[in-house]
Amino acid sequence: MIKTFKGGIHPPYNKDLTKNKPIEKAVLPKKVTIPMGMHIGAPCEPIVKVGDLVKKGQKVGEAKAFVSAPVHASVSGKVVAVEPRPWPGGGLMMSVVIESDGKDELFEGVVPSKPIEQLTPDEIKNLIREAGITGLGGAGFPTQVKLSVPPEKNVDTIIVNAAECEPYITADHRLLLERPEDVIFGLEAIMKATGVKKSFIGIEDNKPDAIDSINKVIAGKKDIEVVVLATKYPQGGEKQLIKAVTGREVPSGGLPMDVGVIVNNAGTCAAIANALKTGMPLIERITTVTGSGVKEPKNLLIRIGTPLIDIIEQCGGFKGTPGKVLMGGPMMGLAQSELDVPAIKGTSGILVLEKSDVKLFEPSPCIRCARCVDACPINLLPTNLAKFTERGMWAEAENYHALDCIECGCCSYVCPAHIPLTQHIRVAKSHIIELRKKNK
Amino acid sequence: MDDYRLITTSSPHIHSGESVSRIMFNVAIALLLPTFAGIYYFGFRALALVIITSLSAILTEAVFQKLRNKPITIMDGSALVTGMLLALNLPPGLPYWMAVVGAVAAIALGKQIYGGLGSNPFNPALIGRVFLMISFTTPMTTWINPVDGTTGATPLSLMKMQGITTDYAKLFFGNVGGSLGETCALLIIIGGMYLIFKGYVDWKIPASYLGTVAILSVILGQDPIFHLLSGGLMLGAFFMATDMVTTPLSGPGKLIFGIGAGLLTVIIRFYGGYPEGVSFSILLMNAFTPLINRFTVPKIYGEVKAK
Amino acid sequence: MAKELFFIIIGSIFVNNFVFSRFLGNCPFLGVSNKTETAIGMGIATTFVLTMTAVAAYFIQNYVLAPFGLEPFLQIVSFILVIASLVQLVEMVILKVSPALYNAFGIFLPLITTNCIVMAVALLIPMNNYNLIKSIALGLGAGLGFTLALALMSGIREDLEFADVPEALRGPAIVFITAGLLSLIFLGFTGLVPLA
Amino acid sequence: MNQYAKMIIVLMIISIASGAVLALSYEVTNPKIQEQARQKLEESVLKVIPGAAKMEVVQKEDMTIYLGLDEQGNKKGIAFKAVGSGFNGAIELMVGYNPSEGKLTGVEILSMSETPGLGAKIKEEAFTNQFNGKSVEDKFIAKEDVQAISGATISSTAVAKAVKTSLDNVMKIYPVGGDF
Amino acid sequence: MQLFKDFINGIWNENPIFRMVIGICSALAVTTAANNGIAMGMALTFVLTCSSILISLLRNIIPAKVRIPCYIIVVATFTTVVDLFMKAYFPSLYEVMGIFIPLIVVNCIVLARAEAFASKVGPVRATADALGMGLGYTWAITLISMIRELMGAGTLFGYHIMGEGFTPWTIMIMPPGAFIVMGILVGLMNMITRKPVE
Repeated sequence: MIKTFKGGIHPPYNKDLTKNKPIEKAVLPKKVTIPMGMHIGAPCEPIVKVGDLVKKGQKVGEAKAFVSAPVHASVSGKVVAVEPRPWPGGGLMMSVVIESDGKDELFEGVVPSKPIEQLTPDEIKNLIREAGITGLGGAGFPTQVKLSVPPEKNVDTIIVNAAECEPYITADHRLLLERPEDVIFGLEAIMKATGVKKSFIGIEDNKPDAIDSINKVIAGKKDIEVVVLATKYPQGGEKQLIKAVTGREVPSGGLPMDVGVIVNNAGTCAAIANALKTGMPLIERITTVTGSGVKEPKNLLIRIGTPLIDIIEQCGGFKGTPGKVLMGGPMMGLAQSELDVPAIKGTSGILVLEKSDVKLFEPSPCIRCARCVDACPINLLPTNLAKFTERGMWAEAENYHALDCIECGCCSYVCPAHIPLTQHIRVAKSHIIELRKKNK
Repeated sequence: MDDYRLITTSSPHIHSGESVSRIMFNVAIALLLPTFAGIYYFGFRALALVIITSLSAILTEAVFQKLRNKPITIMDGSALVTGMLLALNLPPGLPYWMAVVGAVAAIALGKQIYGGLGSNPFNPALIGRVFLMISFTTPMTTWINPVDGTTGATPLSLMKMQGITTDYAKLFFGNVGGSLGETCALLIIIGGMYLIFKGYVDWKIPASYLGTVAILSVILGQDPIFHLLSGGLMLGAFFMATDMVTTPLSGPGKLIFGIGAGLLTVIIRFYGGYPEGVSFSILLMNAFTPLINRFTVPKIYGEVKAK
Repeated sequence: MAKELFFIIIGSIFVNNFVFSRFLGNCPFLGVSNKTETAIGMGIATTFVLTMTAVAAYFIQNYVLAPFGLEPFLQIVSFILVIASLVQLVEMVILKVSPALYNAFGIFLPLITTNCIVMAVALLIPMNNYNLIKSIALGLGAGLGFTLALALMSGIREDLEFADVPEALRGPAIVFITAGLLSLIFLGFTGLVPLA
Repeated sequence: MNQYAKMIIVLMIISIASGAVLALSYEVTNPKIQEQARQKLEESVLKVIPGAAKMEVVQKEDMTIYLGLDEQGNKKGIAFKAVGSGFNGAIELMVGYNPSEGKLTGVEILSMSETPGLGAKIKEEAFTNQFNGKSVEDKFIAKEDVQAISGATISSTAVAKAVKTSLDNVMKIYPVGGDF
Repeated sequence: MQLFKDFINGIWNENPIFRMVIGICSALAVTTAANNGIAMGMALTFVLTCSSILISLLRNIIPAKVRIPCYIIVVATFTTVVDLFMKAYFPSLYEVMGIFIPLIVVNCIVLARAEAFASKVGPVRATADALGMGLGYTWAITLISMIRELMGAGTLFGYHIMGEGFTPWTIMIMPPGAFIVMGILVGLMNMITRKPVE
């Protein structure tokens, strides 16, 4: 049976542009910019100075806080700057800029770990932390934190998020086709690290080849199962995935582990496999470069820190005049104003929309058609929340659960009045959080 | 490298392509079906009434917005829909000037004083209709027989006052006295289905509305098919009770709306002073809509306290 | 009898709603219909006082005023004094019995004295020659009708907070026009109850 | 003590003064009010009994009957009140009846709250005059032997029905052709 | 000058109907014909003026604690007087007004002026204020009733004004018409004075 959740939308997927293109290794960048905070949590502190020589895989930023992840050099070369730089998340972020020496020398510390059978759960978690692995789906939550389950939480299920519901993006799809055993290896490491006996891999039914590919690898493994999911956005949203696979609902304001579930992205599993097998920290990832404004859409294996423009140029450069360049997919991606910002750990895709494909709308009054209500996967009333934002009624917005919004963008997508509902709710959320801080 | 000026707006970056005017024009297209039926049965006057109310509605909207120095939004098609709906709810023999009064009342009192599209608590076309109904009762209840053009009664008042029934085929094809767009159940259903199919109308309201009327008719010992097919019920259930602006947001809210409207329609038809109760029922449920919305806020995903 | 009571109640709520078709209680209707919670609170408090008034009016009329022939010239004075003292009494009792209830309804009570629905119900009882049970039904129906009117209007007004109502119409003006439209809609109930 | 005494005294004085004023006003207006009411009643009685100049009230078997007399004291007919339930509430009527001829002599609407411009047309002579000379044997059914006002069938029916019902009761006391 | 100010205040600036929006029940209920409007206005003006004068005269005698009951008795007394006299001398008007004559006793205007004004000033100013308020009330409800009568019946003070071909707008003399005319007039007043009430 195909499983899914309530609400959601069916945007045009446009995955045909890249879904049959094998992953290609990107050329070595001349210069990389490594932001210190590519994850949720405290940014790292740089541990190299201008002029230092670093090698591929060498740690350049140390994570001091618990919710954090170290960062590593993705090329060998010389540190030319340690300063705040623009990054795709907007604004400036302390970054280490490395000029590649072209040699791509491996750091001496990068050595394979003991075989997984000999590792204790804590050792696995520590390796994951040291490898700087964060969720590769987009948000970038440090993976080791996710796996550190307090004893009172009874986690019984691991879910691998391979839904990849964002239109255009095919990075995970290619990964499942080309390196399924890595995904399963990583998953088994997670299961061992957490002591969980049951896991599911959720894949949307528009990727039958990926389902086959995984099924081949897990044949005979009783504790791992593929769950076929309906093709619907945001099927890959953590809460939606949990609901579809297990039928459980993460309580408002809670975490997946509150209902005994840990969710990890397929890319994250592969990164864990890579770290355990080779000792290589997270310094490269698969990203889908696509859209109407790119000459040759591709799935590229890129080094973290590569400027976006370099990546786009490897795909033949722009086709026509670019209107928008997004880091991520069209639903939740961030529009970039400058193209020398680096690709980061969460860059699942780079989407270039041709100018004529970018439509800007004047919002008109809400006609209460309730399309946003039907589309909202959280069952919120986006139109009410937007009205509260317009009048600055933050308390009402909080009562109507603004903080539960996952910012998936479904409401804005369907709104016939072109009201930027998602944006209004974001504004409400930030005000509510600010007020909460003040009242503390 | 060329210096591109990139557009940066917040996500999402794609849109379904749906727009208010597209919705309105689709409703207008669906409304053309009952309009054709009206013109077929009642001739030139029907056409003239539709044109007059539509133009008056659009003009009133434009004048109002001009006076308030607001952008004129008559091209969104909502005034057109209001005008057409009003005409479909009028007796074909109504004097033209009264139709103009109705259209002005509909747009001015029903919509613009509340700030225009999206803010009106009541369905504007129905406000126009009951305004006329109360103001000019006699012309508003003088019906023309489609066959010979003589005046006569509607099937519902024949039933209520004299206990005379009308056969189903006549009701279904619309060969009876009544408002110019409400008689032909067949074309109304086709138009309504078109809107449901295109996703412009939620099936919940027509289904619960018609279902409630049918079930209550059976319980109260009357002919459910007769009551479904006669009067403005079909037109109301498919085109007026489904007006997005004035109906509840959530699914359960829509069901409550439909059931409430059905209940009120039956009460007025069976026990009230008016032979027909569709307009009043829908308007009363419009009035209840804010309260329904308040008490049917959907339970959100994971609505429990975090442990 | 049961049928008659039903008609009195339904009649006062829908057919001849005290606010929309008898024009009674308009001041509090304008004043407290902007928030649904307060509207319903006011409605319940008024319904309570109305029911008590109906009983009081019945007894005063039939055991004091009528037997002694005082009705024509002492009716108004005695009714208004009874209503005023009744409201005072209710206020005191509620304060004693349940401070929580007092906090919820207390603020509305002083306003109820000058709510003309209360006086009107008192006057309508002798006018229609109602017996005790019918009097209670009238008081209850009037209160529920008032509550319904308040609740409907408050819902609409809460939504209007977000509407771009023309400057000049904001405040009482739009409430009046909306009340007019509601009154128009309530005309749909005409003829529903055969008042004999 | 002093303050309380003052409060009570003031209240009492005001109450007594109020009572005095009211009693006085009542004394002054009461005869006039009674007279007005009687006059109004008589007017309506005389209107429905042609040729009557005076009215006499008789109580018969729980019914109040108004006798219409001419200047010479000859009985010209009787009148009685009838109540019907209309569209918007009660309709009160005065009906004139001549038992010896077995015919109605007139109908007058005393009070009603029908829809203005519609049901309220029952008050107009165009409607009420049709009852003049109508035989009491008729069926009194709107749209059959009683002309209904277009668009106000309920109000018209209510009047016809009220007349007929009360008439049936009165005819038990004053049968057709009988003395009165 | 002060007297004139007191007088004009109720007629325009603080017009009880259009600006203060109090005492509106009767303004809506009896305004089906212009005659009724004037009659109701005069009845209210009488009660208001008499009560104001008396309360002003007694203002130093009445103890503060029992002032409200005292006011109520005074107002109720004058209301009953009006009630009785109208019943006696204008029976047909009395019938139309029905319950709204006795309801003057709970009309917010009367008690509000007694409490806010008459109990604080001398009888002369109290009279000026009461007359102003009364006249303000009277012209307002007369205007409402004229509009309603003209549109709803085609007549004005009972005389046919509109031509033969005029079709009356029945809604105007029915309850909805009262609310709608009232709303529009309050809106127009806001527009004229450019001082939105809120």
